[in-house]
Amino acid sequence: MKSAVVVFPASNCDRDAAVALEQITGNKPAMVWHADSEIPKDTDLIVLPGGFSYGDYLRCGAMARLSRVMQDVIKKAQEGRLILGICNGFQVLTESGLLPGALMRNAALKFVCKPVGLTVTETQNVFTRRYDAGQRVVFPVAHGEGNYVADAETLDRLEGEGRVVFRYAPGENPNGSARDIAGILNEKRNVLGLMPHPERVCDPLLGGTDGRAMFESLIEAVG
Amino acid sequence: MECELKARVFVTLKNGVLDPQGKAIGHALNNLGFASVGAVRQGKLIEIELDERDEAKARAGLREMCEKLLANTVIEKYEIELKA
Amino acid sequence: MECELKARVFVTLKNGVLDPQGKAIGHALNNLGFASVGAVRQGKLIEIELDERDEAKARAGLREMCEKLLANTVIEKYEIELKA
Amino acid sequence: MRATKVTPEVVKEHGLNDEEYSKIKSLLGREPNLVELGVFSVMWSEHCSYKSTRFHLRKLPTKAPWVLQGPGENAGVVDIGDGDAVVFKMESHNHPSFIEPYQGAATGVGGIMRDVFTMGARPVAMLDSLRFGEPGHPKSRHLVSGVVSGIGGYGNCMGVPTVGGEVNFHRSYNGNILVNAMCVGLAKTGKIFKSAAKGAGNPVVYVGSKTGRDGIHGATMASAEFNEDSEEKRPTVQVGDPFTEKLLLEACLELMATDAIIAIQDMGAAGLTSSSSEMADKGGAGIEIDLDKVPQRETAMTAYDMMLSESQERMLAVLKPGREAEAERIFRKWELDFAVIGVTTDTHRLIVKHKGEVVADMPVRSLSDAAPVYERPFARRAPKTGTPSYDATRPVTPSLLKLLASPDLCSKRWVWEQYDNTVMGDTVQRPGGDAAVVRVHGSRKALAVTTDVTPRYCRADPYEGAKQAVAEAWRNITAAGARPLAVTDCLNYGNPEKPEIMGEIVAGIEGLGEACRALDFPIVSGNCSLYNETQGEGILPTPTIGGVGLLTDVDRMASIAFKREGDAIILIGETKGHLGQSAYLAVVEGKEDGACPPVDLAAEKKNGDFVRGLIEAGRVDTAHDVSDGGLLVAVAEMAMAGNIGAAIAGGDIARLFGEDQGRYLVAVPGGRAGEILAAAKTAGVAAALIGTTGGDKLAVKDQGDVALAKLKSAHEDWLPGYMGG
Ligand SMILES: Nc1ncnc2c1ncn2[C@@H]1O[C@H](COP(=O)(O)OP(=O)(O)O)[C@@H](O)[C@H]1O
Ligand SMILES: [Mg+2]
Repeated sequence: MKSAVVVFPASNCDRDAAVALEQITGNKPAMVWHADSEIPKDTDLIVLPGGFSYGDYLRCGAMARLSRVMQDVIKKAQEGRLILGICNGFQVLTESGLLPGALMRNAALKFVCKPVGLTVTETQNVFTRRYDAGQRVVFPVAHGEGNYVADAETLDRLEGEGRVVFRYAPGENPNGSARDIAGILNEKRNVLGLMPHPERVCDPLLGGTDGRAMFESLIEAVG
Repeated sequence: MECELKARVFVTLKNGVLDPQGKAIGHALNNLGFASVGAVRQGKLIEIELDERDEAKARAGLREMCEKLLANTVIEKYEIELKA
Repeated sequence: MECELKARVFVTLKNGVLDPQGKAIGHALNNLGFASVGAVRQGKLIEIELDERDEAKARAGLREMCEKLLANTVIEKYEIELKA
Repeated sequence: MRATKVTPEVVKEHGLNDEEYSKIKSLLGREPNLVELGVFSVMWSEHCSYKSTRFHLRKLPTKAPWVLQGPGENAGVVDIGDGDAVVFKMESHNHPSFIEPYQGAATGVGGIMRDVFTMGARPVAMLDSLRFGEPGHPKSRHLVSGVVSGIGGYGNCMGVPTVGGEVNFHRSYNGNILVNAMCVGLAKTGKIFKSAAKGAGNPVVYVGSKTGRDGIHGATMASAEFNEDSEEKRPTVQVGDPFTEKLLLEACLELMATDAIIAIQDMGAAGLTSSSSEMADKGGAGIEIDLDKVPQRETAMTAYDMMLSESQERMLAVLKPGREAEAERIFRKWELDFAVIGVTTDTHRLIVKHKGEVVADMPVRSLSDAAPVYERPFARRAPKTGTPSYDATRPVTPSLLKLLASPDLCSKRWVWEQYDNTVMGDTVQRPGGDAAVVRVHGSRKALAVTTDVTPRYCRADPYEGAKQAVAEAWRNITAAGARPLAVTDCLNYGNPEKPEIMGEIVAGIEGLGEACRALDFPIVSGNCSLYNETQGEGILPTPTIGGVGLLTDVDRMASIAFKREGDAIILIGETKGHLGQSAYLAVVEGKEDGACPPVDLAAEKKNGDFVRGLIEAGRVDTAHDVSDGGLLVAVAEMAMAGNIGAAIAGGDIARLFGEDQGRYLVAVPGGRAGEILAAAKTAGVAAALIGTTGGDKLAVKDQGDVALAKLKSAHEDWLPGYMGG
């Protein structure tokens, strides 16, 4: 699998994502600068990493959406390439319109960093096929604005179409997200955005390996 | 100096979108003893200097800025105020 | 319903205080092709419903709220707008 | 303030006394103009010149074979093998944080990070040592909330994990909180950057943010005692922008990968003034600056404004001639300002031009070596002695719960969950244990980091208390299995012009020196923050110690959590039952009195080396030092962390809650207890089997049980409850 990690100004989980990708896929991902015009042609997976792109100014992800490389990311998403947005990357995806809804300030109005229990609610997709449906996993969250919001109709549709992939386990919702939503797919199921950090749980020394199966799913899907 | 326009853009959450920040402020004000404070909503104020004389044009431009960047219309609405 | 007042409080950075956010927004607007956009400053808008009929009293209360909570007067200034 | 004429009042407003002003005149051979006066005032301030402490600081041990850079640069540097170096420093941002907690704390983090990356290191860990007034004080909650979100706001955006720190409350900080931030970075030993601007004719470049009128006279503010109306005056505080700092970090590291830099230094307190004069001074050079070239954020800025501005996220560098374009390309790529603003000279003078005129011209030495050094009179206070009376019949378990729920000992989860503590993918031990452990990226090595001090002890006995702070840091690192390498400090005290405070400072520095020497734990960087008083009331003496240690193999690491049922719990070190100045007396009896526990440095070293040896040999994976709250609190912490209970031997209050130093608890599979006890005997270390792990409660023989769940809620609930969720 060939992957690329987009580096926005003040992305700060770009290295974390690259380390996890290399560890699991055996290939170093291409690090693509936000001002570049293109993602390398043969890229299978594009990761939009966590961080504070453009200082989170105005709204998280609002400025990053306008960066040059995003034009190509949007194009590649439409072509069916796989896009994974983690944390700030998820925010960029909603701001770009690649995923519905929006991520608002955490209900408790504080940044929150801790391991959180999640339920993998959906495994019929390239990102989570190596998990069992209903499986409980623990990924850390680290964000100030992860409160997923969408109108009821959109939420119903996401649920009805099996596009809610991760939910915070009962009682563990760290940010007030609607219907405990932690991660969602787009309609074509090639774009996943999630607030928790799978790339931070790929090494047993760092408190778990629950994130590995996501990358293994992708390898299995792409070959 | 040029004849310029100054715009104030107010970006607020749509009705129906929960505003925990506003609620927290209201709560804090009540706790501080401001009993008459009812609902509180928090939004953004963006002040923009425009090198443009034509009000109608300016307004159209600002609307476009809001749609394209300043507001996330999934959750926010906006209001534009212009003065010379 | 009671006769109520609605207040809008604008909290902005004092002149001279670094406003990287405003600058970034201005920059982004220019890049989007809005060439006439000059300086941009970002501030907060706080909308408050007041269960109070007396405008002067309301205004005094709001000033106090600004000083005590709504504005960080070390770096911010505020402006109050009232309407019935 | 900005009167053009230098009158006696203007001199006084600049915090310079008559004697100092005469000295300035004789150094210049004339009266200074206003710009020069401003420059002198910040450079000669306590904050920049260390005029009260310099004489005493010289006595600290700063050398060891592994120390590559001791005090005197932006941060200390220690060799950790394989061509890697750890670069670290701690700094205070007390006064600004009291005035504007969010920005004060945030810019404190930004400033200390710049100190570290200006040396060529990538920051890999942050720690924050915080002290607030008593919880009931009307300002405390607001300050806690602002400071914590400021630290998180900056550190999180930088993508550097905040992995450790302390939070204490005491009435002596009611009007003067302490915010000490420590940054730890990693560099290559061959790529350490320093600030000596050697050579003439080299371009001086300015990079980062534009200059505004931020925090003008911040440095003098940090050195002046607070009085009633300083809250009213509300001086301009600096406002930070972590986004720009993140870009600055990446841009600097990119430029540092080339060989274009001769010297580089961040613009911290006293901004352009201190960076330019210090670089020239260290390089034995002169420097000429043209202020018209300085990137400016505001209009009509005067030379005075620009020289004294403390705008954040700026750096000054001296490049090799001809490398300007290459450097500019890098900074432009990161969308940062870049300007060649001057040149180094061989005149040994700092010359500042503005609008075609020379607005300052002074010998560089007059700002550094020639700055005043005071051997201020000091009075040593007799240390407190004895043990206050207490109710020896009080039941033990309710006191344990009370201690765990006390503001100083309760869990600080509410704080560190607001910090991204796992970003960068190397945090091997998160906050909540003893030292935090951060892996050296891409290797098996790891750094153990901690900050410590018990100000209560320091007030009872400034000398023993300072010794204890060093010993506790050393112990926390040791408990993780790491070898303690070196120390950074932040010496927070009151007004040094008062002999009794100066006495605390002198004794404190002696205590630090003594402990660091005995433990082979040299001081490589640090910071003094004096005049921490409000209306004449000094804070508790607070010499915060930041310690860094090295684990050569992360797999041989210990943590505090009980890991198995049926483990034997062994207490290492001697227990006499020292209750003076203990958390027990303070919390349960409401008495902060008596002698603080003495530190026997030889025993400290022997016990620590023994415990570390066990961990390094893979024989122990569970260890915790015994500190605040004594034995019972330490056992409870291990039980809560591992979610496994324990049954332990009983004893009297002094035994269970005494704070004798040099002690550790280790837990090993039951069958191995004999072997550990025998090894201790051979090593001449006191050791005793005191209990066994297991179950879901903590049972103290003959004193009753407490359910783990109850311990946890006592420990976890206080701070969120206090902060309102
Ligand atoms: N302000 C803080 N920021 C991050 N971590 C903190 C903070 N305060 C306390 N902690 C963490 O909580 C744990 C307990 O702190 P403390 O009681 O001071 O430890 P010790 O007694 O071992 O020195 C440590 O892991 C410490 O790093
Ligand atoms: Mg400890």
